[in-house]
This record gives sequence, structure tokens and C-alpha cells, in this order.
Amino acid sequence: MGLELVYFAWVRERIGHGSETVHPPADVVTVAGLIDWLAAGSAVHAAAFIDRTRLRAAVDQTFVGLDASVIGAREVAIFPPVTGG
Amino acid sequence: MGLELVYFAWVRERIGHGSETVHPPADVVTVAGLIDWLAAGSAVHAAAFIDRTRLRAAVDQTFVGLDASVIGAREVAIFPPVTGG
Amino acid sequence: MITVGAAPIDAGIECAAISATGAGGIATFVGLVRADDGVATLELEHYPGATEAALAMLAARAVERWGLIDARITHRVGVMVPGDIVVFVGTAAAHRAAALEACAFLIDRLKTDAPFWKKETRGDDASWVEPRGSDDAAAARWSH
Amino acid sequence: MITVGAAPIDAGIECAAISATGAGGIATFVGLVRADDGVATLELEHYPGATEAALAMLAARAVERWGLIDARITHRVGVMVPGDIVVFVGTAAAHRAAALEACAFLIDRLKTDAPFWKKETRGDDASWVEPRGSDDAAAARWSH
Repeated sequence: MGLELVYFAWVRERIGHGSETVHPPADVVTVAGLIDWLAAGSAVHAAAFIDRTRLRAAVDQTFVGLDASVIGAREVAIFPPVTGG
Repeated sequence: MGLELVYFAWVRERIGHGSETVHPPADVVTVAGLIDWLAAGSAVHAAAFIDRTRLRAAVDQTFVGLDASVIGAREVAIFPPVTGG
Repeated sequence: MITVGAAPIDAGIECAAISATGAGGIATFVGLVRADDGVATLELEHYPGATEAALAMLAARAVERWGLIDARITHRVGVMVPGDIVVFVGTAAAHRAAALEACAFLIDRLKTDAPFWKKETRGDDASWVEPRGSDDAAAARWSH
Repeated sequence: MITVGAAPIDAGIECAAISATGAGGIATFVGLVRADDGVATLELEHYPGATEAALAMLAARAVERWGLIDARITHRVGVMVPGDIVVFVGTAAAHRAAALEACAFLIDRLKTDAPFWKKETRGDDASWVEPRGSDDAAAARWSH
């Protein structure tokens, strides 16, 4: 079973789609590690994720820091800081 | 030409009507003087006006103190403190 | 717009009217008759002409102080029952803080300074409401 | 009630709905798209499911903190033009101070914490909005 990734705002635009299913290796245990792994495998992802300070994340729809665990997660969202309603 | 008096709330209820036209003598020059003159001429008015600290007034629709002038006024309103909307 | 009358107030119509100004932020307050303490009816009396003028002056002060695009006060008078809308206040401003503050200002002032008199009935008892200290305190915070 | 969707928001319908709670005081805020700085369109993106959950949590906090009878948030997403309603917030409480404060709290928080992303177009230029310090300051006053 893969890990569902969802993107929003300019992260979504730069990556070119709003969601994808990936199968990261077992040594990817945090959101930051997931971002590193995605960037290493794709120039498009590397460009979208170039400034980590501008990235925020949610694991299974809970907003978390980039050091949060993705072990056992079904859905990870990566997006810019929210700008409110 | 007479002076129009208007009453509100319990002042109106105690006097028994909402308005009346009176012709005060020339030495009635303030709202307080008007109240004294009305009370002197009628037991009903005297009862309604018994506690002057609970009376408020307007002269020609402008809210004033009881020491305000009624010289040249066309309408004087006498009522309890307002309780707001 | 200032309206004082005996007709029932429709919150939806009022809110739509102030929102139609197209300002960035619209704040509204709707006050209803509460059934507290067993109140059966609330009767509001006003001073025709003078009350409207007082509300217009209050609205003009809010418009000036907060740079409002519009202010709307609709006030009911006569006999009401719990659940009826007594008053609607709406403010329109470019930014939300101005609209929200001006709306709070207007309702606080309305509850103290406005020339209305309230009579409550509870069962067979009818009594005129006395001015409340807590309302004066709420209004006083706007005086600085 | 929490609603997030692409359908236009009707201020009258929203205001009537929260007023129907019959609480003593109803406060509402309606936020519209402003035409400031020549904005032609505003596009709002949200995180389906997570955004609704975040708004529901925010509303629940306001209900608890101010003892509200009800709180209502209706938020539009998708492409909007100046004059369109972006958000409606309504609060219902027994007394006006609680309703007014809770309404201001909700809109301040919505403007900062809520999981929405804004994109503005001006002429041929489209840009994602950056978080604003003034909104953070408005939200921070509720943290004490």
C-alpha cells in the first residue's frame, strides 16, 4: 500500500499535480526525510521544495512540524504557510 | 400659542395621557419651573412628578437638564431616565 | 439608514441590505427578546422624531470615528414576545476591525443612551425597566 | 454549522439561519472580496476535510470560551471577484458581549490559522498571497 501525497497552492502548481501515490523506503521516517527523498528522485520536486522554511505539512490531516513522523501514515500533505480565510 | 407637553413611559401612565397643551405664565422659565407649575395645579401631575431625581426632559426634542430654559419652546418632553434599546 | 417602527424585523433582509454596500467587512448585531426571568412580553416606547434623530447622530459618530462606508440601525418598538428581534445594527467598512468595533460601539450605546423605555410583563405583573449599571459600564469603555 | 464550498454565499440566508437560534444576541461578520490594489480575482484553495475539521475545532473553542448557544462558519472557495462574499461568521449567545467577542475572535483566527491559501490576479499577473503580520497581531490578542 502506497503513501498518498497531497499538495496545495504554489507547491501543487510547481509539482504540476495535486496528489500522487509514492512508496518511500523504510528509512524515510519523518516529513523532512520524505521531502529529501522526493527531491532526490525528481528535479521538479527538488525545485518545488528548494526552500524548506516555506514548507508546512500535515500527516493524516493533522498539521505537524517537518520533524513529525510519517511511520504508518496514509496521507501526507505538503504546502506553503496558510494565508487564512 | 400654547406649549406642547409630551410624556413617556411611567410619567405618561401616571399622568394618564401622552400629550397636552398648556399655557404657563411668563415666570415659568425652566423645565424645573414648568414641572413645579404643573404640580401646583394638579394632584395627578404632582404625584407623577414627586421624585424630581427620576425625571428627565427634552426641549424641542433636544435632551436637556431640568435647569434648561423653556423660553420660546414649542415642545417639552418629560420622562423617566431612558433604558436603552 | 435609521428605521424605528412597530413592524417585525427580518434579520436576513437587514443583513443583506448592509452587505449590499460591497464593503470589505460587514459586522452585524441582532438583539432578540430573551425569555429570562419569565418575561412574557417586552414593550418598547420611543420619542418619535427625537429617537430617530438620536440614532442618526450615533450612527454618524460611528461613521466618522471608524471611517465606515455605511451604518444601519433598525429598531422595533411596541409589544414584543421572546424570540422577536428588537434591534439590528450593521456596519460596513473596508477592513474588519473597523466594522467589528463600530458595531460593538453602536449596540453598547444603543443599550444605554438611546431614547427608549422598556416595560416588561411577567404573568400579571408589568413593570418599567430601570437603567442598568452593567450597560453603562459597557458604554463607558467607548468614551476614551 | 461549518460549511466550506464553491457556492456563492447569501448574507441574508446566513444571518437568518444563525438568528433562528433565538438567542438573545447574534453577532455576524461578512467578509467580501475587496478591489484594493486592482485585484481582479481572488482564488481560495483549501484542504478538503482538514480545513472543515480545523474550522469545527475553532468554532468549538469559541462555543466553550464564550458559552455560545451556536456558532456558524460558511466559507467560500474557488475563484471570486470583488464584491463576492468570502466568509460568513455568526455567533449566538444569551448576552451581546459574548456574541460580539466570539465573532471577532473567530474572524481574527480564520484570517490567520485557517487552512486556506489565497491567489490574487491583477491584470495578467497572478500571485499567491504571503501571510500578513497584521493578521497575526489581530489573532494574537486572543491568546491571553
